[in-house]
Amino acid sequence: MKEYLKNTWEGIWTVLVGMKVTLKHLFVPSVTIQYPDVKLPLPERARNRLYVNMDDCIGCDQCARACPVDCIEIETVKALPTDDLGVTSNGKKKALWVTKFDIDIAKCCYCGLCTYPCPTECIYMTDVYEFSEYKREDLIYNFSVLTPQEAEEKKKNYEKFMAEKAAAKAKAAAAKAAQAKTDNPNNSDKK
Amino acid sequence: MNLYDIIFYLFAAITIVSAFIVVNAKNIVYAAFSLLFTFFGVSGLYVLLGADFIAIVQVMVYIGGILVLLLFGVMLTHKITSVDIKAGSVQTIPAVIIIGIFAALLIGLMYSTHWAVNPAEIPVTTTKSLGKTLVTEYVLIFELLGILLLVAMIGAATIARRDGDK
Amino acid sequence: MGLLDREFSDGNIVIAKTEDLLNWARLSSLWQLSFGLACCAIEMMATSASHYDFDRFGVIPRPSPRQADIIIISGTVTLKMATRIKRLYEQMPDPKYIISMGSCSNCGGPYWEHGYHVLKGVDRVIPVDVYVPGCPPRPEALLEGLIKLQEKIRHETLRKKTA
Amino acid sequence: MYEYLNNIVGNEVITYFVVAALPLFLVVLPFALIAVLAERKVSAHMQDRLGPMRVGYHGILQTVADILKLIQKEDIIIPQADKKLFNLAPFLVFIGSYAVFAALPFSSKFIGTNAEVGIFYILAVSGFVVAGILMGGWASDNKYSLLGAMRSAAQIVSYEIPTAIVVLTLVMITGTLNLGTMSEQQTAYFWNWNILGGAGEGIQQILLIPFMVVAFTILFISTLAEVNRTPFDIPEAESELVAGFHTEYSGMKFAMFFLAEYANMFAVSAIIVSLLFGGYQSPFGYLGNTLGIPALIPFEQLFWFLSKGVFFVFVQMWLRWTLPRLRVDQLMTVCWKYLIPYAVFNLLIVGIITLI
Repeated sequence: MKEYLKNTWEGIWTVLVGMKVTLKHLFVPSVTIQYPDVKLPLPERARNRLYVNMDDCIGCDQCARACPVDCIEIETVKALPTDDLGVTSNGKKKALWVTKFDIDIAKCCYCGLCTYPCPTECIYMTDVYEFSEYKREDLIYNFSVLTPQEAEEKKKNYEKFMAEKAAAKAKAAAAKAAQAKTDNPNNSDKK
Repeated sequence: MNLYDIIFYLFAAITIVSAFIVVNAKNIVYAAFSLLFTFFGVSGLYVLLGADFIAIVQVMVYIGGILVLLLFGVMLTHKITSVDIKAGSVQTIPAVIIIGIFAALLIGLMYSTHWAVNPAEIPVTTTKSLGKTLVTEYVLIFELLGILLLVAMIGAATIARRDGDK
Repeated sequence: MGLLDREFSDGNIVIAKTEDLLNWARLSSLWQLSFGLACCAIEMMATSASHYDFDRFGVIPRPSPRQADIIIISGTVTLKMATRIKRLYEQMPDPKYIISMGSCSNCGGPYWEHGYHVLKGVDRVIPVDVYVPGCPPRPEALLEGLIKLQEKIRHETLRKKTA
Repeated sequence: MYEYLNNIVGNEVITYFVVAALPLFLVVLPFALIAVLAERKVSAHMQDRLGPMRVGYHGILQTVADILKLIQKEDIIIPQADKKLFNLAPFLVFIGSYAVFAALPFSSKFIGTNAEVGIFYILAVSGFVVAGILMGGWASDNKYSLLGAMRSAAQIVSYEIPTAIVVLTLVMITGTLNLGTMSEQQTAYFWNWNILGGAGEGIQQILLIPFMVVAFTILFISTLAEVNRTPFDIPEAESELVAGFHTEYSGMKFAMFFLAEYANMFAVSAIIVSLLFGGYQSPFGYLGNTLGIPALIPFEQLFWFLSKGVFFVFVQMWLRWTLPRLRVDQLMTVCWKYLIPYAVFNLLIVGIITLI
């Protein structure tokens, strides 16, 4: 009986205590950040959307190899000796045309592993987090500064250059062979 | 035809139609739910007869209590809705004859009786007089009924009790 | 899509205003199916909680798909769950919308290459309206996705498209 | 009330319909619109949030948007459902909760029906809500709906008992079942309210006060359970039963259930107010009497009735956002082992006091 009455009293009392807490909170100013109007400043090293500064990119492919989910795709074409690609901001000479530098941001898991190996620190995580899209294809970001035609042209140029070089080599080799042939009888005689 | 007549016929129609469904519905849940409308119609008729307290008791006890328990029973019974609840052999001809005789008797009685016609009066409250009658004139019956219900309740509780709790 | 199927052949001012009103009602009362899958669901809960407060946009969780307008696919969609998601989506009454939240539901995320058990993007089973990237997205990113969805609804029309 | 309107309209039948529709359009619908928003705002601020903010100033149009959206939603009736009962159920529930408004004394001039059995009638018609819930739950052909409906019906039927006993206590003191008369007895000034012993004089009144407080507590808890509000919302327990008996309802039919729930909230608050808190009576006397404008009094009464009712609705919301949900066995324990014994003892003691 005593326990019964105690239970009753505790039931009512604890409810009243709870109600006191909620009533207090009714008059506490709310902590809500009204997002589109007010934005919380991000911490200094927040990792969000990837960005590649193509001016500095030397196309070394290290970021793509570091990526655990393989969301970076890089294709490069060697520059011709005649092409001047300039230098990066930390003084490295660029030697590759970056014909394709795609990051599928939908796959990216924001680990930041790609940013460490970059020799020129051209790939880094920005503090932009508002980039939702209606179409998934729009989440594949093309960073390459070359247009597809230019890329094609560079590729062709390089192939041509290589072909020329190969031809020159072949010619040189043929010439060498021919010369060797002319020289050969004397040598063979010695043997 | 004034408003009261319209309401009377409305309630009468609800009662009869739903009662017909109660008897004839193949689906037992339909029958149970039509019973709701039957009770409702009957309580409406009670109101028109000036018996407001009885009408409310009708709604409260039958709809709020008995019908809900009935529905509980129906719904908790496994696959009761698919059971064919009509009896196998229906003796139509004897039934029609008996009903015919009974109906003829009733109609004959209705026409031969001299109905006392009183002018319609505004229903006065019945609660107070009902209460007074119950605790003065019919107090013995009232108490006996109370004891009967108590006995029934104790009996039910005894049957439902688990023996292991002793 | 229920009402939206009945397109009018040409618009007039009445239809234009009516559909503005209807679109406004739809976009400001998006009831969300309380449904979470993985780590993104934690961020989704944070979005519903005090700091970000989904309720400001009229988004309240409904337990039953019959009363929900929007389903936020928040997390890794395993092949086993995909069938359930499809069923839940089909149980929702039209007009209904989908936000795909996080890398996993956008395209399989970290599992896109070697995840034998993961659906490579929830858009393979249900039509997604807005993709919110992130792993997981910040609550603000989800809110931005919702605002994008609201913009999309605002431009829906009863009229036949004249493109 | 009838006379005024009968003079204006000039036809008895139409007058009845107008009178019947008045509470719906004057009280139920606006109340539901405001209450849904208030619920969201109260819950938000209790959780240090803001609640709806982006539709109109501080989200005042949120419910309007909700309703407009619900109208646009597809009305799904699953093929296995029992279509007739499925369609009928929301209306039955709504009728049950709307019929209650007929007997509520909004002011001395505005009572739907001044029947002698007022409070009894209210208890009776809530039976329709139970029947409607059972109907909806069964017709949905969904196990969660059925279980929710069962729980709901069991809960409402159980909690009707303590409610009825407390109402009986009050009836014993006031000697009437009529809510209008009951309110009239608790004349102006709050010390005449039943919670403070009623309008009489003497030692009896002071003795009654603690028992009236007990009566109020029991009545509040059991009416809360009757309208399936948290902490007694196990019929729609999200984590166990999806959405309870209205799991399969979408669009406007769901809105009907929603509307009925909020109408019910106000109805039970109004019952508490008229039984214990002076009904439509003002706590401090009437401005109309002071200024000498008797025509002002009914409006003042309406104001007091509505504001008292809304206060108790607020308390219901407050409780909702404070307490977690009870388990089914706890729910039944609260009813059968605590509320009913207390209510019966209360009834006995109040009876003895009134006899002294």
